[in-house]
Amino acid sequence: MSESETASAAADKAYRDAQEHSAELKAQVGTGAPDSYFACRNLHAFYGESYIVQGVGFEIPEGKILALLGRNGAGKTSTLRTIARAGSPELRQGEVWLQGTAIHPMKDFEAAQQGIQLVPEDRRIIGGLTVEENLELAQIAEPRGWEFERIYQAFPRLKERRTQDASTLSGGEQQMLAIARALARDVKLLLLDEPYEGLAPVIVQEIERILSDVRQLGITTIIVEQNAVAALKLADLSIILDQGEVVYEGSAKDVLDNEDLRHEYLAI
Amino acid sequence: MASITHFNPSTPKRDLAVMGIFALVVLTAPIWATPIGANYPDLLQRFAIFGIFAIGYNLLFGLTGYLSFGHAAFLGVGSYAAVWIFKLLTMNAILAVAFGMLVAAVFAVAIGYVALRRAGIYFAILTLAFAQMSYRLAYSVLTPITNGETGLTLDGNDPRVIDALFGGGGEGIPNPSLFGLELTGYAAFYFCAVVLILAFWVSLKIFRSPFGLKLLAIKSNQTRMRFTGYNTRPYVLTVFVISGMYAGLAGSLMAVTDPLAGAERMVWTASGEVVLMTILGGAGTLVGPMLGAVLIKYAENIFSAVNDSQLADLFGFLPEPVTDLMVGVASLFVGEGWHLTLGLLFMAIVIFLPGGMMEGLYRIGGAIRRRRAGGRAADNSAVTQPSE
Amino acid sequence: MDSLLLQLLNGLDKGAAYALIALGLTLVFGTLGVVNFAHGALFMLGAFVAVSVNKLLTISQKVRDESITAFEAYTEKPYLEIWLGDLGTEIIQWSVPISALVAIPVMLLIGLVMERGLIQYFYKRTHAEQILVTFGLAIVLGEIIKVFFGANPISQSAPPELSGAARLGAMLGLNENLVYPWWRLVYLLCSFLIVSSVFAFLKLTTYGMVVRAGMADREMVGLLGINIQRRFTVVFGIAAIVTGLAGCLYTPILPPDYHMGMNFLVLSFVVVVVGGMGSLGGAVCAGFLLGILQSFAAMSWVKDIVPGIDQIIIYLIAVVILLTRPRGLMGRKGVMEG
Amino acid sequence: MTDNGNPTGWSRRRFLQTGAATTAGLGALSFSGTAPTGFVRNAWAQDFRNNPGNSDTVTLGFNVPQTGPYAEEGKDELRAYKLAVKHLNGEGDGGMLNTMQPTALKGNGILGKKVDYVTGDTQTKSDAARASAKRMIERDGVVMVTGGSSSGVAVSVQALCQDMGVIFMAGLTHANDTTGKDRRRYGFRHFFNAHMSAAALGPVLKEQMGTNRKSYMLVADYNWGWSVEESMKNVTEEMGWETVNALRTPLGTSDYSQYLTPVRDSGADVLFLIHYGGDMVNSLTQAVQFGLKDATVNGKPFEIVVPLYSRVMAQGAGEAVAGIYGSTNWHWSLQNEGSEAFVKSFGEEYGFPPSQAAHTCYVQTLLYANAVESAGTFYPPEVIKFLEGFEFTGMGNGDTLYRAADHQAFKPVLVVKGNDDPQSQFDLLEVVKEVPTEEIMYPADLYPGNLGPYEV
Repeated sequence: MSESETASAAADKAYRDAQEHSAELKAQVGTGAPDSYFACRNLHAFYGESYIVQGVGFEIPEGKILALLGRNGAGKTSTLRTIARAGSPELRQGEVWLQGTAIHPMKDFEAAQQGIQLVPEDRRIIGGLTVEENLELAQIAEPRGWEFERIYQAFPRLKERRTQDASTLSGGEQQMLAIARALARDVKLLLLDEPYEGLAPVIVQEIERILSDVRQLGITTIIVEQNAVAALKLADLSIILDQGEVVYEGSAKDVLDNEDLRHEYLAI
Repeated sequence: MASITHFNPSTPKRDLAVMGIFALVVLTAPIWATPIGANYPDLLQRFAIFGIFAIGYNLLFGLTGYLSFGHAAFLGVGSYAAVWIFKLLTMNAILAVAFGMLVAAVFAVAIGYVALRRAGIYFAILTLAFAQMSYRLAYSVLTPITNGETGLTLDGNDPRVIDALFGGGGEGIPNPSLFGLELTGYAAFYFCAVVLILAFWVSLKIFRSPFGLKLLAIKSNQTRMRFTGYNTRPYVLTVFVISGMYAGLAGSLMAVTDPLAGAERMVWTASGEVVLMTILGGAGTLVGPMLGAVLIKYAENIFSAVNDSQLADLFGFLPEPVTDLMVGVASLFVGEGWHLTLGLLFMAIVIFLPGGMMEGLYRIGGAIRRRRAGGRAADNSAVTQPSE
Repeated sequence: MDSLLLQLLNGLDKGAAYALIALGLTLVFGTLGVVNFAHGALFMLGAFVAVSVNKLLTISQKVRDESITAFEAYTEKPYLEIWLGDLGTEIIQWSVPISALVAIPVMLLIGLVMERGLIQYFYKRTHAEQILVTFGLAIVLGEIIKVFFGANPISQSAPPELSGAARLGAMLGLNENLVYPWWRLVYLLCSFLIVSSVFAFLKLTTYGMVVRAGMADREMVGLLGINIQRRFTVVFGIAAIVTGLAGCLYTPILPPDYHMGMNFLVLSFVVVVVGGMGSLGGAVCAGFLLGILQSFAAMSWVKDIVPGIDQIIIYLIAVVILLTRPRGLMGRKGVMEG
Repeated sequence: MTDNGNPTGWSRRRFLQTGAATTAGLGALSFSGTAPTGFVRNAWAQDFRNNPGNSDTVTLGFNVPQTGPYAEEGKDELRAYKLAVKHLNGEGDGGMLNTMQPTALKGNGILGKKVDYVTGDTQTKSDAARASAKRMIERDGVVMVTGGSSSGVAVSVQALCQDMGVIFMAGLTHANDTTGKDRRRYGFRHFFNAHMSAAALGPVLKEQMGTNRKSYMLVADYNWGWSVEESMKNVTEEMGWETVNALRTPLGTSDYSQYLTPVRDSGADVLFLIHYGGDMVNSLTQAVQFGLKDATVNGKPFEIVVPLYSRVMAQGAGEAVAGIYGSTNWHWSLQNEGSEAFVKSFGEEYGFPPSQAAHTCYVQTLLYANAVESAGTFYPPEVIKFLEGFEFTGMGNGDTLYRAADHQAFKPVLVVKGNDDPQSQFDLLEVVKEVPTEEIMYPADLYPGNLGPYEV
């Protein structure tokens, strides 16, 4: 018996278990487009043989912000990537709906053309391209969002550095560029993955300010953040994931108030 | 590809059975090779020798995923070393084989030590570069040792010190022997066959050993092993040397069955050939590489030998215009066109059977089992697939 | 001094061929991540575009040569010459440059068909499987050419205005013996043109910008709504054009045969790896570097000091560079290191 | 050696009786032409490997390069072999069967047995060539192996045939070693060699270029190249030429520029391109591009010499061959009875003239057949004894002797020149001189070797 063999057997079992447990979610699957603005149902996703997302499902009304919380390895990033239809993890079962459109059969670029924008955790600024080229890249496919002028107005730092190679930006600037890049597209669902990660406290404040500005725009958003308090400050709703499954669903305020819950699942 | 080994939960009992069947199939080769026109000593020897080569290569590639493109160099030096033993000391095959493996091991340590500083395609190019250098030098500058293009051959004037000591020698050039038993024709084949069975057994033991499992783990996640403080290099180097010795063994057996060593055994296409054999048969599987070796050597020796007049005989029962057409079409794929067949075969196998021929066998096996299982409904095939 | 200058020219020329092939190979590596062993075959196909164009242009009226009775011997006069007179002769003489123009659409088509028809199914397979299938393809393509054109090399001549040797020495007021074939200078020039057009395309156009972005971070580009796969398919076509042109324009220097692709295959991989996987600039630099070093290694006095050095120089350089610079001259982190 | 070394007791005959009916496809195919062995003793009461006994057919093994750079030459050799088989079996117009003298051949096969053949691919590699030859000997039961398009292959297959007791009639091999230090009792070479090339070229070069020349040699860096280099040096230096440099080039080089550029500066006025096959095509094409053919050095026109010419390859070099000297074993334009007969029947069969490789292979087949016919047996030692010292004519090269001491054929050698103004697509070489045998003869012990025993 090799190592990976054991792993894959375990994954198979967990997969079957999850299918039974999520009977309720399963019931929704295949019932067609939901009424809500955004919904995902019974997502099961794998990295190779590793079973990462185990039956996650939730809904978000238009314009609301959802904080997706959980410990390290709870499957938060994977859930976001699954919704954005990134190449991995592989979605083996489940549905993703945005404004009545089925996203789950799509590829990454098709989902992006439907208005889903992922701001990934390591920003994924493209080196070798200038700041402006990074923004230009976001405006190649329809539907486009903000014009350059508006972006530069909102992010004067980026304007200063527009001709600079993007990989020479500081971490905070890269995060700004990543958010700006998303806004350069016509975003219907913004997926923010760890926007504060690895940033100095001063910069965190700046990004916080930017995000609260974004909040005013009324863009439906899912935010994943280690720093749960910061995320909950922005969010309307909250979901807690543990081991690939949803263990709590409620308003952001409830989580902030419920110390036990925070203690058990978020270690804060 | 490692997952193919999972089809076969291994138990000592099962391994014994595998060994038994393998040995039986190898030893009965002259019988089953007859209907396919492959029953003549030279080709059977080649099956065994290249089987050893591929099995050894698979230890490296199948277990660790390191793609060496220079294994032919070890085969080449194994051959030269063995022929030099024949020339200088004795015609006894045991000494030649041992020395061939030893020299190959020394080469493998040297090349492996350097090349394993890099991984992935960089490792492949490093091994390729070393092998090409060996080939180029053997062909030209090192001719005094290798006899260049003509190849190193035996000579009536060779000293053969040990044999001379025991009063051997005599007229003409002697044949390699095993303590008096002349190793020519079928005797040589059976000698190679026994060595092949031993080589297979060693490979099986390595696959099942903790060492083998560790190598598999290296393959599945090199970086994680590094982070956990594992220094993987000694393990990979060890298996690199073992697999180099397999190549040296194969090379020296080539010299035993045919006392000649040529530089072209080291050229990059020869290295490529063993890679192809391994992948074609099924890398990471026990028997696959052997199958790949047999298939390629069979194609090389049999397809290439078919000519128009034989095709005409084959299709002779048809009306003449049809015969001509059939011969015309078929001749594209045999004789001078046998490379075309080989290329198409590579493509077909890798397109339809990503795991090589072994996957094909497993699929057939699986289909039979399913048919036996009869009406029992497939369990959870109702999982809805997202479109990807 | 003159001999060094000549060897430098030789090196540049040889390097130009290496650089073009390696550039094409790197485009494929860097974008699609596929180890394409059929790349040498593209070089060979490019050369055979030249052969085919020449054959088409010289379709001839055959007049039986009565003096030879045992077999069908003809004196041939191409129809082009019959119809167009001197202009026809001129066109035939310029068949290699003409075929370079033809090669552009033909190679693009071949590249697109190859990528869509086969390569695209192998993105997610292992490198070993990619090697096996593309190697099979290379063999098949070679054999098909062999069926149609035979196994012998088929010489192609450069236009008379561009053949023969340029008296560089006399022109520059140096040694009279300093001469260099015109066509090799043309080849050098063309390869500079091709390399710069590829770089200009990548650097100056939006399309090229997207491709560069895709090479750097394929997934992110996809997440921005761009169908990067489609663009990479086009890049494969461009790689085929670059490599095919390298082969096509090389025909007056090296009479092509069906086997030439295999001979260049290993070399092109070595060049790419020395340059650094995924680095276009690295591929071009390594091509020229190896070409020049190979030329210098062939000089008599060098060979006297290190016998056989010209036989192994390329591989020796590859080993040294890979050991001292883990990712080759200009390689990017994480490309093909798995 | 009585039973093909088959210890299983499964003789081929028994297999044929029991298994043939069930054997289909390739199996059957690969067995066609197999002669049962080991049962019938012939009149000489001696048994030997692959004795055809009283079978109706006898099988010959044609081992030629079918893949790789020499595939085209191999193809032409195969054409010649097939033609020879046809003629031996009394089909077609008989070709050189009609002009060969003396001959015992009657056009009814060999010793009344119909001639059959098997083919194999040498890939121009010793290993592959030996594997292929072994298949022919061990499985297909051939009585004679012939072919080859390179000296390395010829030498190694010749050694194999000696070990296995089957006669080898070498095809195209030009190195001195084949009948020099690597000569074998069972091997015969009709083709000429490096020494004879040099000896034939020498006087012509002297006549055309004078005695005060400086030569530069580019030499393919392997045994054959070195042997031609040595022979050419000996001959040219004896007539007063100076060898400025002999630069060795790696086999399979595609770009020779770095070896060609020093030539002009060296003060040499003659360039020897000691390359064969694709290498020759490349180096010659490129030498011409470097303007060497039109250059004037030391007040003399610069000359290029290709010691071993092949028409098949000359085609590859195209216009570059014009005016370039070299030597060749045979050329289709020769006006003698044998050549004309051969060219006629080859031309009628295939539509173009045969190459020198085709000629030598055809002749070798007929010579073997004639030796068997004359000796009255397939028993190799008797056949060898007949061939040793055999003198014949009418095979395209005039009076020819198979020298007993080294199994080298001696006959006039052709010095040829690339045609300046070809009249047809085949008219590439022009014969400058037929150098008579006396001028190219050398003592057999010049390249000492040991033929080995008759009986193995």
